[in-house]
Formats: sequence, C-alpha cells, structure tokens
Amino acid sequence: MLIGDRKQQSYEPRIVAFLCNWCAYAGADLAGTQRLSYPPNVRVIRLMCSGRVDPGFIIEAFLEGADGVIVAGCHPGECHYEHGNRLAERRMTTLQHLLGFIGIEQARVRLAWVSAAEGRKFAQLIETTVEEVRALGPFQQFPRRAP
Amino acid sequence: MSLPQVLDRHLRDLFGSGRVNSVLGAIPTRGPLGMAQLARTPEEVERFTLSPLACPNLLVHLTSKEARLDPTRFPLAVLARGCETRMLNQIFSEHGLRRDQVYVVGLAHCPGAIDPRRLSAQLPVLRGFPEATIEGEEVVIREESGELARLARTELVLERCRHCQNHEPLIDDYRFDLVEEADWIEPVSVDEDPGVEAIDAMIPIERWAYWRSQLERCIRCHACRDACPLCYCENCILERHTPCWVKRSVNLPENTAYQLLRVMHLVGRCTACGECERACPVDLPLGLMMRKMENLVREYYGHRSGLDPSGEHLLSIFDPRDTTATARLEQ
Amino acid sequence: MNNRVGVFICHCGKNIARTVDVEALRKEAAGLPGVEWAEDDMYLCSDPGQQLIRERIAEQNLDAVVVAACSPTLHTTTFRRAVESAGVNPFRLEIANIREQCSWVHPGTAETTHKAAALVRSGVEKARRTQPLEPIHVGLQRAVVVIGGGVAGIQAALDIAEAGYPVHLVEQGPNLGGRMAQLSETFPTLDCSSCILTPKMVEVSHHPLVTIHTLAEVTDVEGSIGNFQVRIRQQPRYVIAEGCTGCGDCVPACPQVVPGEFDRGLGARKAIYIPFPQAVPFTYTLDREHCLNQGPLIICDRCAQACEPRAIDFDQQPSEELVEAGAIVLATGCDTLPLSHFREYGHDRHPDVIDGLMFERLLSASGPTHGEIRRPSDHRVPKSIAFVQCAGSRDPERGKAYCSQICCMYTAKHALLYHHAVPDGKVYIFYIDIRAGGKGYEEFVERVRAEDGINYIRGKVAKLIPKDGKLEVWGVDTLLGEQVKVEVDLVVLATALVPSQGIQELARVARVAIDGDGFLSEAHPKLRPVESQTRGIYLAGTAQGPRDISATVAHAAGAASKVLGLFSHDELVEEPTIARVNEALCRGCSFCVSVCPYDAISLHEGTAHVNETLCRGCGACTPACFAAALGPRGFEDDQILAQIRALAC
Amino acid sequence: MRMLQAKHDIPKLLELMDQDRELFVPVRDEGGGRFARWSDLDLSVNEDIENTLMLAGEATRRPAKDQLFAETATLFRFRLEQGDFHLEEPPPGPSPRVLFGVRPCDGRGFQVIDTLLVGPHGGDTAYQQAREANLLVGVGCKTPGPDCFCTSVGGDPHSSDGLDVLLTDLGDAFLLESITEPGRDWLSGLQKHGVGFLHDAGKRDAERARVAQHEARQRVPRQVDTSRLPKILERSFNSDVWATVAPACIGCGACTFLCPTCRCFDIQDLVQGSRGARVRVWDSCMFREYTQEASGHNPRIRRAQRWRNRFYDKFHWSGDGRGNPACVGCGRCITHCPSGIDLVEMIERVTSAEGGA
Amino acid sequence: MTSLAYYPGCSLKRFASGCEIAGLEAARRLGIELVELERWNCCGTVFSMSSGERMHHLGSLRNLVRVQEAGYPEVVTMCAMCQNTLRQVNNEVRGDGDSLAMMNRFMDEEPAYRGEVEVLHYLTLLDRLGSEAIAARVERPLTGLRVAPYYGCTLVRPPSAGIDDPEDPNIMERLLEALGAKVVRDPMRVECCGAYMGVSKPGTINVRASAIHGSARNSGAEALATMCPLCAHNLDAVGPAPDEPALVVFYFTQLVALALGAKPEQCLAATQRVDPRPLLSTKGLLEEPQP
Repeated sequence: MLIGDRKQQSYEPRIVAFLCNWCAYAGADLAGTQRLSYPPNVRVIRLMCSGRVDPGFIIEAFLEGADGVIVAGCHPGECHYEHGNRLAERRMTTLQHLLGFIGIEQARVRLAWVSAAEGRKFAQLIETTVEEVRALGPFQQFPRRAP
Repeated sequence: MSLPQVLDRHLRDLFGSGRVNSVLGAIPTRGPLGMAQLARTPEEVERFTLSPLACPNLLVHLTSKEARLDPTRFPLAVLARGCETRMLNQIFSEHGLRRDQVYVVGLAHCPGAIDPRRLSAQLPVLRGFPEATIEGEEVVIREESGELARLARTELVLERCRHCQNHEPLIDDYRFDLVEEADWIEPVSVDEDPGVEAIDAMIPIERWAYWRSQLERCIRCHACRDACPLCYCENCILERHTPCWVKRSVNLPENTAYQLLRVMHLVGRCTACGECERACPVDLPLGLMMRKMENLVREYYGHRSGLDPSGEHLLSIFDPRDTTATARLEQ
Repeated sequence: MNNRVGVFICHCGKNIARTVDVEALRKEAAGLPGVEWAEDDMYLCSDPGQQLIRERIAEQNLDAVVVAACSPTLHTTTFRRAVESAGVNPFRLEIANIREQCSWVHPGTAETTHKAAALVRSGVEKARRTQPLEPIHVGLQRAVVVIGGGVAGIQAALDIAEAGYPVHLVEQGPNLGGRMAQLSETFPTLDCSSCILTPKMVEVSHHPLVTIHTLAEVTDVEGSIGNFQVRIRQQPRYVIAEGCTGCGDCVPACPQVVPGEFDRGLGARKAIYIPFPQAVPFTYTLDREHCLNQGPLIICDRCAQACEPRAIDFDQQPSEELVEAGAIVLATGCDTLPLSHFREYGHDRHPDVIDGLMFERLLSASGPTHGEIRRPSDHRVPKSIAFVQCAGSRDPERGKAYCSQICCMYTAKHALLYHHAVPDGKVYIFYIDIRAGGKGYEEFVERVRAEDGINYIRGKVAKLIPKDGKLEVWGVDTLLGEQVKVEVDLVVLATALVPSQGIQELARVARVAIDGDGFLSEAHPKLRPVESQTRGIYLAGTAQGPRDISATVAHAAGAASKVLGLFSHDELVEEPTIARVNEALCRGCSFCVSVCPYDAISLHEGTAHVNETLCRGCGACTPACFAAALGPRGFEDDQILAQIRALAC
Repeated sequence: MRMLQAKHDIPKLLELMDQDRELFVPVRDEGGGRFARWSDLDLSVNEDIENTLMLAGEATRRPAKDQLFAETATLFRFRLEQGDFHLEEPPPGPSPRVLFGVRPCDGRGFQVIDTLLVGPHGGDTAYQQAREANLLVGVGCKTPGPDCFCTSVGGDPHSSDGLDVLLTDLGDAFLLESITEPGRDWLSGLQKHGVGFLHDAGKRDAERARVAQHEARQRVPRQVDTSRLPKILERSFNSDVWATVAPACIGCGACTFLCPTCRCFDIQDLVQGSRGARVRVWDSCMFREYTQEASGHNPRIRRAQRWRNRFYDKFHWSGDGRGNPACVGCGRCITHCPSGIDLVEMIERVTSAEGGA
Repeated sequence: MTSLAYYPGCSLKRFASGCEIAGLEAARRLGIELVELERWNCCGTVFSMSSGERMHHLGSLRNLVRVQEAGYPEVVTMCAMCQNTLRQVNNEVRGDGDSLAMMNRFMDEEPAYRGEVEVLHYLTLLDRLGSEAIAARVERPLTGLRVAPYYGCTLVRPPSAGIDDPEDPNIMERLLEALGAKVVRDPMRVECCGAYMGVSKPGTINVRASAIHGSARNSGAEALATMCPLCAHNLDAVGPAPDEPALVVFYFTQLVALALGAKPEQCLAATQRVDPRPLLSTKGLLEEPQP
C-alpha cells in the first residue's frame, strides 16, 4: 500500500519498536503469555541489546513510514551486557534533541526500560505511545514517497 | 603580505632540521578567502600569509583521503589558531592522526578570522586581496591608497570567532603571537547564539517549516561532509550501497536523512568550527545544527570535544547520573 | 542474498489460527520477493512438523527458512537442528513471533493478520540477508589456578584434581588453612576444626595434580576464558622446603620474639616459625621483616647453626612463574572488621576487649593459652564474659549494612565452650536478633540458651567503661525495657565479616567486578552465584559474601563443577553471532575499544581486532563506530534496515 | 521580430506568458537563487520585481540547467506481483513550458549539453523531451557577476545562443527580440494578447539595445585568452601545474553541481517492498566514487587527477559544437568553490607554464 | 598580635568569670587579642535548641549579625554551650535559604545576615596554633599535675556542631601534653554531668558528679578540666555527695594561663568550691616561674 494512501485514510499510527532480547522482548512475550491486549500498531524488531540501536535505525524508520519509534531495554544496572542500556540512553537523548531541533516532536521517539517480568508495563507502554503518537498525527515531515 | 620574519625563519629551519616534510598554510587568492597550500620546500614558505582574510579550511587536508594517499607529506607543520588546535586535539583523540605526525605552530593571541561572505556583504566594492588587520574591536581594511574601511569586528568574523573560547592554542610545538603581547586585548566573545535561540523559541511546526525550506535546497554535493576534518571514513555510509542508508535521489526525505546521519556521526566530536556551513555552495545554515548539538552535549554531559588529546568519546562512555531521556519519560 | 526462502506458518493449534488468517498469510508470504515456498502446518514444533520442514528444504532446494510461530526463546534450537539436518546452515533460520507478540495480544481483525504479514515480511527480509555461520572453536587449556588456600580453595582444588585436571593452588600466607585453621571447634557439631581440616589439607598437598604455591600472589592475569596466562610471584621463605624436616630446633635458637599474626596478636612467635602444628606444608618460615638480619647483612645465624639439615638460606630471592590456565577460581576468603573501628568500645586500646577470632585462638589447644581461656591483660581465667553481637554488622551508618550470618552461631559455641571450661562463669550475650538458619543450628542455640549462667540479653551495648580491672558494660534490655550495667572480666565483639586484604588489587588484575561492600560480585545473585561476571573466572567461599563453613564447601564444590563443565568439552564452542571487523573500513579511532563492556576489542597496528572468546555479540560497538566498520554477525546493519523497511510500510 | 515592454508592466507580461505554457522564473532565495514555478510564487503587489526575479545583477546560483536536466528524474517504474515483473508505463513527457529570465551563459550551457544528450548518436529521452517542451526566454546581463569571463570563451552578456527570445534592458523597458522560429511564433502570439503593454519596437530601440549590449560587454570583469588552450592541453596532461590545486581541493561536487554545462549522471534503482523505480541522478567527476571500479582500483583517485579531468573536459575534449570550449564562463565555480580555487587563475597558470613552447 | 572577635556569653561574665579572665590572659600571652563585641546578647543557651521553633534561635542570629557588622570573619567563644548554640544556628541558616530569609525579614531592624561568619571555640583556636607554638610559650610547665580532661556533651555533640570526635575526643589531651601536664584518659569524659536536671531532680547531680569524680580518681586523676560553666557548676559547685572526696575542677583556660606564666590570682577565680591552692602548691605551681 502506498505510504501516501495510508496517511489519507483513517489514520492508524504505525510504530516500530526495537526491543532488547533479554528484558523488553521477554517482557513483550510475557504480555502475550498473560494474554494482555494492546493495540496492533507496534511492529517489533528484536536486537540483542538496546545498545545495538543505531540512531540511523530511528531515522530509517521515520523515512520508511513509521509515525513513532520505541526503543526498550533493561532497567539501568540490569543490562545483560552491563551497560548497553546506558549507552542507548545517551544516543537516544542526543537524537531526540536533534530531531526536536528540526521540528520532529520528541514524543515520537520513546526510550523505556521494561524488565522481563513487566508484561503489564509493556502493554501500557504500547498503549500510551500509540495514543501519544495518534495525538501528534501522522509523521508528515520527511517520509519517503513511494518510488 | 608574507609571513613575519621570525615565523618565516622558524618554518625554514624546520625543513632544514628535517623535523617536517611539509608545511600547511594559507596563501592569498584573488578573492578574500585564501587557499590552503602545502609547502614542500623552504622557498614555498614565503607565499604563506597570516592575514585574517586568508583563513581557509586547513585541517581537512590532514585527515583527507588525499593525505592518506600521500604519506610523504608527514610529519607536517600546520599553522593553527586556538580553535584549530581544539580540532587537532579531537583528531588526535580519535587517532585520525598520531601526535608525532603533526608539528603544531600555535598562533596565539588570535583576534579572529574574517568571514569572506560577511566582508563582501558589508563591502561589495571590494576587489582583490586587500591588507586587513584587526585592531581591538575593529577591522581595518587598507589599500595602497590608504584606509579603505574600518568595520566592527563582531560583524565580520566567522561565527565560531564570535563564541571563541580558545584565543590561545591548546597544544603547540612552537608558539607565535599574532598580536603583540603589549597591545593584545582579549576580544569579546558572546555566549548567546541568536540563530540557535531563534529556532529553539519556535514550536515544532514552525521549526520544521524553517528546516524544510532549507533542506529542500540541498543539492547533495557532499561539500559539507568533504569540508569536515572529522569526516574521513574510507566508505562513508552516506554514499554506501550495501546497506543503503540514504538513497541517491535528491529530495526532502533523502536530504534530511543525509544531514541527520551526518550530524549524529559528529555528536560529541564536532568542535563547531563552522567549516561545513562555510563550504555549502547553497548557504544551508548547517552551523545551527552543529552548534545546537555542541551546546546540548556540554549542557547535558559537560562534554567539550577537543580539549584533551586523549579524551574519551561522548557516546562510547556513560555516566551513572545520565537520566535525562528516561527520567523525563519515566515520571 | 538468499532467494530461495521457505516460509512455514504454524497454526499452533488454535493459538495462532484463532486470530490470524493463516491462509491469507500464506498466500501473501508466497508472493514476497525471494520467497520460493510458503506453507502452513498445525504444529511445526512437533516431530511431523520438523519432518515437513526437512522434506520441503530438500524438495524445493531452499537456502533459508522463516518459521512464523511462537517466540524464538522457545524453539530456536529445535528449528535450528531441523534446518541443519536438512543441509541449511542453522543461522539461516529466522523466527517471526506471531503468537506471543501478535495472535495472543490482538483481536481477530484484518489488522492482526496484516501485522502478522508484516512480521513475516520482516523475517523474510532478514532471512534473505543471513550469512552461513559456523560456531567458533577455541582451544582450551584444561588447567586451573585456584587463588586462596582456605577450606574453599582446598575443596575446589580437590574436586577439580579428582576429575583429573591439574590445579595450581596459590596461597598468600606461609601455609594452607585460611580462617578455618584458626578456629578451635566448629558449630553445631563442635568438631575440632583442625581435625576435620587437616585431612583435607594433607590430601590436597599429596595430590599429584595439585601444585601448591605458598607465600605466593597472582600479580597479573592476561587472556580470556580457556586461555588465561596467570603470573604467580613467589615470595622467598628463606627455608629450603625440601631440606626442612620440621624438627623445630631452629625456634629455640632464634632470639627474636614477635607478635604472631596467626594468633591475632595474642601469642608470640619467633622470627623463624610455623603458625600451627598441623600446618601444611609442614615447613618453617623465616620472617625476614622481623629477623635481626636486615637486607643482605647477616649478623645472626643462630637458626642456621641449630638447623642440622642446613635448610636455612638467607639470600633466597623472589621468583615468578607464568601459568597457563583455562579457568580461575577466586577463593580469597574473608577477614573481620578491625577492633580500631569501634570507638565507643575504646578502640583497640583495652586488652580485654577482643573479637571472636581472638577468642577462638584462646579456645584452641594450639593457641597461645593452649586452650585455657585466659584474659590477655593479666592471664587470669575470666569469671564473667560479655559477648557483643552485630559489632559492625547490620549498622549502615557506622559499619556494614549486611548481616555476617555466622556470628550468632559462633558466639553460642563460644558461650557453651566457655561454660564447659568455667562452669561457674557468668555469660552475657547482648544480641538484637539470633539468626540460626542452618541444619541443627536453632537446636544448638536453644541448648546453649538453656545452660544456666548464660544470659541472652536483647539490646545493643552502648559503651565499655574500664573500671578497676574489670569492664563495665553499659547496655539495655529492650525486652524488660530497662538499662543494664554489667561488670565482666572479658568482652568479646562478634565483629563483621569483611573481604580479605588485597581483594581490590586482585579484582583489578583479574578484571572481575566488586560489589559495594568489596565482596566479589556474582554473575546473577539467584541463578549464577559461583560465576563472576567475567567468563572463565569463578568464585568460591566467603570472598563472594559471608557464609558458614558448610555453605563455603558447597559453594566451592559448585565453582569446581562449573570448571569441570567447562573442561568437559575438548574445546570451547562459542556462539558465532559475535562482532566482526571490516579491516578495510576501520579507521583505528578506538571508539569501539572504550565502549565494549568486556574489553573484547583492542587496536593492533591501528586496526580494531575482536577477541572472539570475550565478545558476547551485544552490538554496543556498532553504533559507536561512525565508519560502520564492524557489526555482530546475525544483527548486521543491512539486515536490520531491511527489517525496518519491511515493517514500516 | 522586436517588441518593447515597460518594466513596471513585467508582471502583466509574465501573467500572460503563464496562460498557455507553464512559466518558470528565476527567484532569489537564501541560496543565491534558483528557478521556480511562477504560479507557486505569491508576489506582493509592490514587489521589487527586478530584484526578486533577479533580472539584474548576478545570475541565479543554481543554473537553469536543473529545469531541463533534473537533479532526479524517474525513468520508469516497476512492480513485482506474485513473482512476475510488471513495467508500469513511463510517466508522461513534460507539458510545454516557458523558462523566463535565462541568462545567456545558461543558454549557451544548453548548447553544450545538447552536444551529448541530444543528437545523432542517441541521447537522453528525458532531456530531449524537456528541451523540446521548454521555450527559453533569455535576459541579457546588464551587470555581470564578480567572476564572469563569458567573453573569453566565445560568449557574451547578450549572446542569443541557445535561446528562443532575448530581452535587453534599456533602463526603463526591455527590448524583446525573437531569435528562433518557435521564439518568433511565441512572441507574435504574445503580441496578440499583450495589447496595451507590449508595443512594437522601432529601429531606435534596437539601436539603444546595441549600445546597452556594448556597455554590458565592457563590464565583464575578467578576461583570459583561452584560444591557445586546446593546443597547450595536448601536451600538458602530465604537467605538474595540476598539483597546485591538490592541497586545496576537498573533492566535493559543488563546482560541477553549479556548472551549467556539467551533464554527468548515474542510474539507480530505488526499491521499496515490491515496488520500485529507475532514476537518473546527477553525478560528478569530482566524486572519488565516480571512477571507483568494482575491482577496487580507481583510475582517478587523486584530486588533482579529477580536477585536471574536469578542466580537460571543459577546455579540450568537449565543446559547444561551434568551436568554443564547453565552459560558458559564468564564474559560478570560481565564486562558490569552498577551497577558493580559481578557474581563470588556473587557465593563466596552465597557459604560462605549458604555453611557452 | 592578631585580633579576633570574641563573644563571652552570660556565664563568663558572672559565675564563670575565672574562665574568661584566665582565657583572655592566656590568649594575650599567645599573641591573640580577643576583641569583645560592643553589643551582644544571650545566645539562648542549649535549651533554645530543644525546639525547632526558629524564633527561639534569633538570639544567636543577632550575635552573628553583630560579628558580621564588626567585619570579623570569625568569632571566638569559650563557653561550650555558646559555641554549640551559635554553631547549630549558623549551620541551620546556611543550609536553608528560606528560613534565613524569614528570620532576616523578622529582624527587619537588623541588617540581613549573609551566613559568612565562622564560629570558633577557644580550644579549636589553641589547637589551630599547634602544640609546638604553645609549648614554646610555656613558662611554668604543669609537670606532675595529673589532669583528666572532661568534655561533657555540648563541646562534642551533636557531631555537626561538635569540636572533636563525639566518642573519642583528643583536643584537650593534646593541649595538656603541650602544657607539660600528665594526661589521664578517663572513660567518663563524654558522659553527661546532669546539666539542668539539678533543677527538677536535685539528687541526680550528686550521683552524676560522684560517678565522674570516681571514675577520674580511679583513672589516677587529681583534677578535672572542663570548658563548660554548667559542667563546672555541677561537678564543682554541687559536686559529689558531701562524704565523698571531690577532685579539683579547673576551667581549662586556667591551666593554660597558669602554664603560660600568668599570676596565680589571675588563674584562680574565687568561685571554685574545692580550693585548688593546696594541690597546686604541692606541685610547686604557685611560685613565680623561673626564667
């Protein structure tokens, strides 16, 4: 479906989520095993650690039609690789401010800590993010037009 | 217009003593910009000038692919002002070059470098390469027929000189005072940055409207990337095919991705020297983004790039007290 | 790019099929670029399901597989084996989680199927870009260095040596034994401590595979799991081990009398000495620090004269040895909080205020008073003793926040032993809570509590006031709600357990983490208590935290079993999804070196190099590298970008 | 055919032009000016037309070239459905347009591009269609820019080469002169509708135009003898004069992307999911990647080699098909070179270094 | 001659005048001129610190304002209770800008206190001079005099306002050694002397005094030395039960003045119940110092 078309029809925000394998992804699985329900707008990419998320991925997601991005890792101090989440924190903060400076609402990029035991928190994270991004409206700034 | 005697002899001695194989400096050109030139022999040194009009981008020629293809130019002496030594520190801390490859001729008491665009905007009638000196808070332009103009320093100097924190070189192997100690008055550096503050004051829609009109004009000629002394990758991801981060088509989305990725690769490294903005043939205000990120990184993490030749990279380390992003979101 | 991808969609009974239109999903998957075959099945994880995949791979000559089913955490290994047995590299398998993260959490609408399709597309895009990866095989040095010659180190060394692997047991002191050797009896069985320790020490000293290094320290550790290079620095003993028969003639000849560290300063020893009669190795040691002969100048050689086998050599020099080892066990034990820490109890100025370990020496037959309990000040048998519990423990403001676990038990033992020795003696035990959690522990404390003359007073002691030869103990009895003042002859502080001297330096050298209290920090407090956060380095005993002897032995045996697990294979097999550097693109900026939590990346001639055994594949280095010159196999940039493109539209 | 048009009525004239053909005009912007669609502009009534549409002073920094030889042009689109490949019909050709305010050097630029992208040995359909669909209405340079040297390369501030109609600034009005057949038809069409503000021009006006054109020619700031260059360049390929640019040039594409005669391009396939498009994008011989071979070898890896190649392409290998060099002397690459490299200075240096023999 | 602001406090002008006289004399002999503030008022005593009511602390704050007015960076006080109260109020207002602002607003007739004054106890001042400097000025060393320093509470507690370690203070021990005296380290030296309990339960003071005197005597002391007028009152004026022997209770400044060669009458105020003369004469400390 063309990106442009999707935007004009009833606007359902498209969120791309980068989840760290040990905590956030396991938290998402737990939300599943607990049969919680949350909006289907989020598409998950599993990475070994939130420290693997390159700011370029966030930019690529917006280019390719995402309206919001979630990066979720382990709580500070619980990272499976010691401090991957602390590195993600600096990268996401600097990126959020750069995007903010050129006019992308900072709430479109969300960094959160979800442990493997927080299925409910994961579901809430998705709900609040979808609602927030829906309020911001579709990402109009620089999505790639269909070739 | 050539170099002062003391400096001229010192540079020639460097050749004689075999301490350097080449000297990188600026020579006057027809227009008021000056051109980087590499002196390979002592004789060529006399073509150099210290005029504040001739302050082209020298450091890019230390880390460029050209430099890597011509190792015989090292060890190389470079005439470097305070801000340029800060960039050198950053290059050394990233092992772009080894400290022993560069003989740093520190130009101390730097009164500032003149921005050719601002000069020609103020003095359109200017032709050729006049003699210019900076005295205190004034720039004096002289022709053979005497004084052509006397203009305010802050109006003419480069953006980085208006916020200059390093009038003295941070590192040097030899120090030369541009202004005699006696009549050296520390120029006024302003903190506020009207350009950045103006955008900070805007709401997101206005900000995007502004940046949209700018980024649409980008012609993707890579001048900003090629002018940056810190952009010395073998195969820059902005040009790479597999994987392709930025597509070749020149339109708003790809131009925005190009600039965002370029800026994110310089966060914590960029010393806000403004060469990218100066090089841009369509005058995109790239300096705004670089200075915004440099302020942010100093304010949030107390990080100033280029102060310590063996400093840590901002995004390679962390501080337990970093809680800016998540704390804001967690409340 | 793999262009013959097979997509297998699982119904998972009704779990997926209830909300995802599997048929529509299959049809859409079949049309995806690069997909050669798409099929759905009721239970892919079942044997018939696996068989189906194997057959289709052969039939359709597939080069990569996408399984759209449950979370990869469940069946990744099963599907990898199935795919591998059909000739496709196991790392060319990609699992799309359309159950936990799709069918279970969304209603049965078209949007759910559309999301499942996007997840499958993402899986396909990644599968098309996977590379065949082979696990990395690393040679393994099947030898161990155990640091610390206490009961923990001995137990670990014995268990490993019994399994047939050589052990280097490195002890800082002149002889093995550690803390346990200083004890008289052990609770709750009141076994004589050296009686149960000595056989173990003898066994380990005679074990052909155990090399004992006493008066030795580890000064440097290089390399990584499977291939450590450990530098051991041997201090001179000035007594030739082979020559010394242990006759002890040298001791009376030695004029120099010195306070004995083994007896915690209560007894004296000569400059040439052996700490306790059952010491292993049973060789005397000349303490040149206190010997009259300082430096090369030899002015007194009485011990040499008296030594019939001529085993004394004044100019022995320190030596170093480099040992190859596949694993290291840290069993450096613990110490007690020094008396000087307790200002309100008069610092260490009053001789009759001692700590639990000193009381053990008084009780010990080989101790300074040969087992008779005598006061250090005037050597009289104390008629009354006050035991002060939680001295420094459970005291976050001025001491340690944690409970040292063993003091309640050894104080009860001290009280009982004192009661046996001095039946009419009076005992006051000032405690805040009695913690007796081990087997038979509570019963032991009840038995002690029932003895007459032993008074358990619940309250902390505020002050010790020396008063005409006795010590007035100012305390409180919180159960009666009144202040208590008791005059006693001797006060024993049950001081907090703290990590042993030099642990900071050793941890730095071995690059292992230390927790806030200075104990070695374990990989996971509940599930991996015997492993450190550094692979190949294991923890045994109180070096990791306070515990009693039985727990220490169990902990040490656990560490040994981990080592044996490591050595059970003839080589180390490492997950191949680790970082790989593209030398042509690397600029040698070393941003990756400082970001790696495992120091796995180092610069060689200006190019980054990844140590394959240390790298865990977290990928933190990749975003740090602005030249995009390195990345973890299995999570490369092009794969993730393709996934983003597949998911976002 | 000649017409006269008072300056203050220019907006009416432009409005008229925009009727049957889509009008594009030069617009001043923060980046030194570029061509934009007239209907997109919302000019206020008392706008200083001459300044906004850059009819006087310097030319637009981005040449008119990017209106005909677009920076990114989609050649065709394709789709992959159920495994087979569908080629979508190519996008329709450009509708007829008028490019008003083209400077003579840009006009001559098109002649140079035509030699390669149009003509007997094949050509670029996208460019050819654009070339035919666009009517070029040039405006002479009353005050050339600081680095112009068009007279030294066979050009002139009021050259009509490549243009259909040429305007000359007479001070209070413009003289419109048709040059080509289509130009004349278009001008007469205007004349019918432009009653009231477009008047026939007499011989005296033509005379005033000749005088203005002569004065403009004197104001071309820089001159250099390029006649002996083709000969000199035959033997100076290995001269070390080229090394003088190496230390300064940073290898960016600014000069080529601002040059009205550069016409190198690259073809790329942009794919998204199962849909894609083949696009032609500008390329630059100054990029290292331009001559990067799959083997890893790069025949022109050094900047001096690349700069020399550009110089040879302009002054030796190609031309405007009429004996003039491929450079039209607009001076943009001199004014906007980030490293301050001066083409005219280099011409003088090459001539003096190698011209001796 | 360095000069420092000096806040005497009420007791030193009346009951504890001996302490002040000796203190000023000793300071003079050490080259320090203590300039008494022209205007000062009661420090509010430790009693005022019992409630958190800021208005009760105005007394001390006014004194600090006086010091600030006089332009001195530091103010010295001899009385243990005054230094405790002044220090606690000083710490309190420095730590909490709002309460300082409120109190300044309340004292609208006074200039606002900026919080830059340091409160210095006499003993800390001597300690800062250092044992060698004091020993050099000793003319009549107190050899043979066995003295047990007694700190009481307000000199060392609470730690934020104390001048030494609350469990194991050593400042008086150091100074006494410099003066040549035989120091006795009595364990009861930081136990309470009963303070104001004498008012509501008169008997307690005798009990406390006999315990303190007894412990000091047991430790071999002949005399106690204190810097708190209330402790001196309880230990000396009230003292242990009549039938029990009582040690001589000196103000520490008296011993310092004596050692530095001051005339005995300057060092021995009339208020001491247990006459120190017999003890001092046996030690030969009443004669003129030999040059």
